[in-house]
Amino acid sequence: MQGMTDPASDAIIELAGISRTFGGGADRVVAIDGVDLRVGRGEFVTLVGPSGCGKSTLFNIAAGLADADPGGEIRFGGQRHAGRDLLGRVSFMPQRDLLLPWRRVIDNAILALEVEGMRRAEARAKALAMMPEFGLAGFERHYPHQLSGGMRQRVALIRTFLFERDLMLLDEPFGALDALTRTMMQRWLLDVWQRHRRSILFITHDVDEAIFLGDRVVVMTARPGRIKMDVAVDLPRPRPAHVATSADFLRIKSTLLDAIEEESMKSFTMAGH
Amino acid sequence: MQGMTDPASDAIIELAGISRTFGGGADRVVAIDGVDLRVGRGEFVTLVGPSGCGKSTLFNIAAGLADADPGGEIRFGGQRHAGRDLLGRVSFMPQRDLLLPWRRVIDNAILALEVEGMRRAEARAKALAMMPEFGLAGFERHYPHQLSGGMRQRVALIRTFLFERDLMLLDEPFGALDALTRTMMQRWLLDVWQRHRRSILFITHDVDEAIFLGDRVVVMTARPGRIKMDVAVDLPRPRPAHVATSADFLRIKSTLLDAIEEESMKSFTMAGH
Amino acid sequence: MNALSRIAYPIAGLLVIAFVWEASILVFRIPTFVLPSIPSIAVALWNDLPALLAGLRVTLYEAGSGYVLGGVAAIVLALVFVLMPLVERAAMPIVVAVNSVPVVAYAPVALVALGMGSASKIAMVALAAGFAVFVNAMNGLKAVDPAAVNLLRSFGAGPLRTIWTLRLPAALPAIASGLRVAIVRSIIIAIVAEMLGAYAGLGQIIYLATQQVDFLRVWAAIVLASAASMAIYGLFAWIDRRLVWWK
Amino acid sequence: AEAVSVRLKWVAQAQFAGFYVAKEKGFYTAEGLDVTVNPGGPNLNGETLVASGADHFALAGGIENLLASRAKNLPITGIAMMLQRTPSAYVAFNDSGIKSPKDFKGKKVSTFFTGAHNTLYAVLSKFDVGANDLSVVPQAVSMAPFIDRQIDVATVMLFNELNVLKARGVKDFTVFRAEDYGVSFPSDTLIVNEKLIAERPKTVQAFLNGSMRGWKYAAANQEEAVDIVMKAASGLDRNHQLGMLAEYSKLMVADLGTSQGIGAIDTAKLEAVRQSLVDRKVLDANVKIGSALEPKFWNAVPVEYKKP
Amino acid sequence: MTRGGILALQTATILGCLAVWEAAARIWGGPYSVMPAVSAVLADMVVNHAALARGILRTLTETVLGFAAGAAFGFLAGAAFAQFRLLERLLLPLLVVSQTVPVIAFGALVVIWFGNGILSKVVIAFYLTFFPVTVNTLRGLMSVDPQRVDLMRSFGASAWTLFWRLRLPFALPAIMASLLLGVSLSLVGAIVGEWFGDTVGLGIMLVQAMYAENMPRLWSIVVACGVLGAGLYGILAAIERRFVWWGREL
Ligand SMILES: Nc1ncnc2c1ncn2[C@@H]1O[C@H](COP(=O)(O)OP(=O)(O)OP(=O)(O)O)[C@@H](O)[C@H]1O
Ligand SMILES: Nc1ncnc2c1ncn2[C@@H]1O[C@H](COP(=O)(O)OP(=O)(O)OP(=O)(O)O)[C@@H](O)[C@H]1O
Ligand SMILES: Cc1ncc(C[n+]2csc(CCO)c2C)c(N)n1
Ligand SMILES: [Mg+2]
Ligand SMILES: [Mg+2]
Repeated sequence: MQGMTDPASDAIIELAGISRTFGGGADRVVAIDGVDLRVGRGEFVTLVGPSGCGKSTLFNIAAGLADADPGGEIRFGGQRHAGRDLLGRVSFMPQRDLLLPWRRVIDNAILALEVEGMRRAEARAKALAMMPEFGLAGFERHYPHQLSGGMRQRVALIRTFLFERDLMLLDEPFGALDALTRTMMQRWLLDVWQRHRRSILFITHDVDEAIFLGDRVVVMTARPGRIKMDVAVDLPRPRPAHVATSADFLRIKSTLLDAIEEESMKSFTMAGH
Repeated sequence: MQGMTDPASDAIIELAGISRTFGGGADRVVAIDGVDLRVGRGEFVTLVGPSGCGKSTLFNIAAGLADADPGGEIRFGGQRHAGRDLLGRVSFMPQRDLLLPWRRVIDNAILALEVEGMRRAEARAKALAMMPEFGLAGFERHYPHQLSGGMRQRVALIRTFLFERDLMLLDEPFGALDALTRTMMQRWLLDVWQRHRRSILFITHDVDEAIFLGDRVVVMTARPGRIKMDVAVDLPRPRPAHVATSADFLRIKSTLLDAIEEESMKSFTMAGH
Repeated sequence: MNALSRIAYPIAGLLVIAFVWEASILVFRIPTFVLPSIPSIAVALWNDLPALLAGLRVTLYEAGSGYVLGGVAAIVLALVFVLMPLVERAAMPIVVAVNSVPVVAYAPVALVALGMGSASKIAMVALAAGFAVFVNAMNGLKAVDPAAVNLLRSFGAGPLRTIWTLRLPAALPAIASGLRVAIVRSIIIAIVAEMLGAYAGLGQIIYLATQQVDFLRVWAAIVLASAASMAIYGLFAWIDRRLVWWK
Repeated sequence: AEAVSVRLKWVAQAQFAGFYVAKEKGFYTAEGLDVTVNPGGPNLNGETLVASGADHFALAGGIENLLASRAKNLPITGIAMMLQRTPSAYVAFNDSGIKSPKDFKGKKVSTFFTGAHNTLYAVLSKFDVGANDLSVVPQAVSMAPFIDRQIDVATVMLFNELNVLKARGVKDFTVFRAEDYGVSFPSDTLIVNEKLIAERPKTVQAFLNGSMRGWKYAAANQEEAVDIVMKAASGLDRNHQLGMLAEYSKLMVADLGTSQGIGAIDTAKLEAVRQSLVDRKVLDANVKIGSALEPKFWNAVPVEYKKP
Repeated sequence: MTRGGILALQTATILGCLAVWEAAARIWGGPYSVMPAVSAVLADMVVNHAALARGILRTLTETVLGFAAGAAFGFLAGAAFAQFRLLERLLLPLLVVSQTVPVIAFGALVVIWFGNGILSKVVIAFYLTFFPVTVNTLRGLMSVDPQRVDLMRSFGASAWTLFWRLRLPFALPAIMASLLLGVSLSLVGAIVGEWFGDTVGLGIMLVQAMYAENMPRLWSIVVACGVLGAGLYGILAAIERRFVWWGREL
């Protein structure tokens, strides 16, 4: 269902009034409830919120993998879309690595390219070039079960990066990485983002990371997930590592932490229902 | 092979000269190489190191799940042990949640208790009491595939906590949790540790977390993993949240970050081999 | 397990069977027309070898053709069903009903419709072997992590690509298991079909020898059929082990 | 009553009416026997079952099967022959140009390789047609290949396949009876284990008495006999069964069957069959009719039980 | 799609197939055609309903007993092989050998050893059923996620606990698949078993119709076999959907 173009909007994706309910009866869970969210072209938006608030659910909808409840609206590149139209147009990295156990590291990395129809040799060459930068040199021919948790996540990262699309949806992409590897991956991501003017929506649990990377940090409420707060991060780029100790940074961080704390607490106090 | 008791030692577990090699030929990977590590009774030791350096491998050996290469020695409670003897004597939380898809949340939580032979009703009552504290109230009867990533991890946490043993091995137990949920879980863990005088070995990628929780922080080198550094954290307990801004804390943190950075870099420079 | 022990254990097993066989003939005084001694079967096998081998050739041709036909059809059908859930919904009851009729019940129909030649045997083998493969293939193709399917869809993969890249490799062990069970069954079905009416084949030889009270010949034919089935099963087991290379 | 069992050569049908009738009418009980009638089936072989002791008696195949069994030292003996004449015949369509078995030459002929093939070869040898002069293929289940003219000549059992052809309205074909060319292969031998003869001759006699009585009654009361059979095996086609029993009875009371009684052992005919088999080198010359059949029990059956 | 919609679709498909069959039979078939009209088959079923019912009941009994025995033995053998690999190496090849033997060639042996009663049919149904169950049980039990095994072992789980709490549930989907196959084979076994001398049952009716070339009768029995098989399959499939819904996770 592609509708008319709205030239006024320069958003790559716009979600309006998106809700999603799971199950029914006693098991009914309202995961997200009336979310409005837009990511501008070339913008880097980070998304934080308490565990279980509906972030991954929102991503699945934005990637076209799941249907929202009726009533909401998704606009992609200015046009109205049914979710499924977005399949193949968004570079999506799910929370679980989902490596295929029967494929070697290198062949897991080129999965998206293969789907796109690239010749295998060419795709492999491309992936091979990225291995050292991701600390995976020498593991190209290993199988997923022979890797550590963080290494698996890095293979999934390469796989996502090789699927070059204007919009990237990254669900805790660095969750299993140590501090330094994470920093290096962040640099890599910022580099890709800036060079290719991609737009990125990025879920993280690390508030420092959210501020350090984002143009805006969006905070979600506890379940049912709504948008609680949308904070612009007006720190100049490139941002050096020590920006994390700057007053501006700390101010934003404390605002965010307060908001998150308030929401997280709900998950636990709701508990006694 | 249980040997003689060494009354001089008050360590709960002592690893000496533990190595582990995977594969052979071109695929040969030396995961860890001559690791010496001891955890005292009632001690809380945190372990950090670059991704893929062998932390999980070390855990598997310490839990009795994997054999080390010949030559090393494991002492548990002062006695020499072959790895397998440790099965059932250590509370182990693996990096992946490994929930059983056919069991409801509540029944996944009581898995260890069931194995121990506790009556199901009793075990369920115990687990049920913990659900609210872990933000899982109302999800007892859900199946794992109906949970978010962080919720799954919390179910795995309950499962581990219910398996009460003197030594706990926790492999990134809070990796998928948001900042606040993580803080709450940390408090919970410290409480259990102090009340029951457990000994804990805890893998994390978060240096702040490592310092905040640990009596000692152990840093591993890049692969092949060895012990690079063993830093005592002499901050008084209970440690308030703002301890993270104290000078002592920051000093330790900077020492650790330097060490980790040095090691992490190796993973990437080794890369070009 | 090395190649030697892979051979040694079955041989040890066969020796045990042979021992029990001969011993029970002696101990229970079983007459030869009930259970002939192994040497006498061996002699009969040797004497009749040209005729038996000719029969075996026919049987293997029928079993092989039917197996390939049925196996391919089963996998294709399973793929179609996975690709088009609506078709599956609509056709599944029919497939189940058709498959639930024991192949032997089709035998008379097959014989009358397709004649006493190889065609009727091939059709029956295809049906029987196909079912074994079909059940396992459906099971394997469907038991795929839905999250992984979603990942591929996010790359723009269509249903065909998802099957080729994800479902088929994931289902390979199950399909291999089905193929392995089916191969032995194929040979048996071919023999059974031949017993009910055929111009040639081991089954026909067995049927005629039974009618003519030539029990040694019956046993010789069965031993030959079993040996051939074993050899083929061994080959498939070997291929099967290669198929699941990532574990 | 003493329990014994008899194995049939095929599933329950009018071909075996005598046994069912004897049981139903209490002829066996009168002899002090409790008889179980065990049906046969494809791949069951009465000779083996009796030899092994699984069954006491069996209605087995033609005399050639009994001789072949004796050649293999199966401890069985024939005590009566149910069919005095060859039950098989050959059919060809009139427009095929086949006027006599001589014309089978060069044609495709199908037959049952269950013993009936010996009859075919014996008929052919009367016309100096050798096994290599025509193509003989196995025949199974269906007459369809013949009706569809994939086969030039097919074999029929006079009491079964021939009726099937007629019932289906197939016309314009000629029946060539083996008997018409002097080939007489008595069939449907009643066999018993040698050991039973040695140890319990009275039982053998009792069984034979009851069976002959049953057969005589069945031949004389065919409608009732078929009803009795159908009670034992539901789902049969009554008309088909009636036709079967009619034809079967004719073969049963032919020749010695009329003069001496149902089940008579026609030693002269049997010897001729034996000789033809020995001539064709399918039977060891050492196997003698005398060692395969024991007529004394049949001779002792009261005449009123067997004479039609 | 709603439940009702699916049911309607399935009914429509079945009725459509029957209609095509009827039409084809009326156009091309004669009274003795290999494929008589559906109506002729139905008419024969009505005429013959008493015998048919008796046959179905008997064959069903044999099938269920043989299946139960085969499933139980197949499962136990597969489980034993998974637990004791030496046993597998010694005995599995023998089971394979057993499956290469066409039982129906051994009519006489079956009768000699198992008699003329229901036992011999049950034994053959059993014999055909157990092997796929053994193979899939073994395979399912062996393919369990090693990391989950490790976790259970870290709780001190015994082999017994490991089996009941982890391996078995993990293997259930594969075992169910083999049961679906096994129940059909069990029916084959019961039918073939009836060929070894019996008077009641679908198998024996099949042989009678076959040699009398009674095509409507033959098809009415084929349909009865199909209904019986589909019913048993349907019951197992429903059990599977209800109790064994989990697939596998990477
Ligand atoms: N398939 C499903 N069936 C039922 N409920 C579901 C399903 N998927 C998700 N949910 C529920 O939706 C809610 C949101 O889940 P979601 O995965 O989006 O959370 P999240 O914000 O990504 O959390 P986390 O940070 O822990 O990954 C949870 O309460 C979860 O139980
Ligand atoms: N089964 C295996 N076969 C081969 N290599 C393995 C196997 N398991 C682990 N390795 C290798 O051992 C090394 C250490 O892995 P391990 O999982 O212990 O790392 P880790 O420190 O836990 O990393 P992370 O922080 O990413 O989880 C890795 O290089 C990995 O590739
Ligand atoms: C002697 C003799 N030979 C063949 C047949 C014909 N026939 C009827 S049933 C069947 C299958 C054999 O088990 C065959 C071939 C017969 N009735 N009697
Ligand atoms: Mg999530
Ligand atoms: Mg790890």
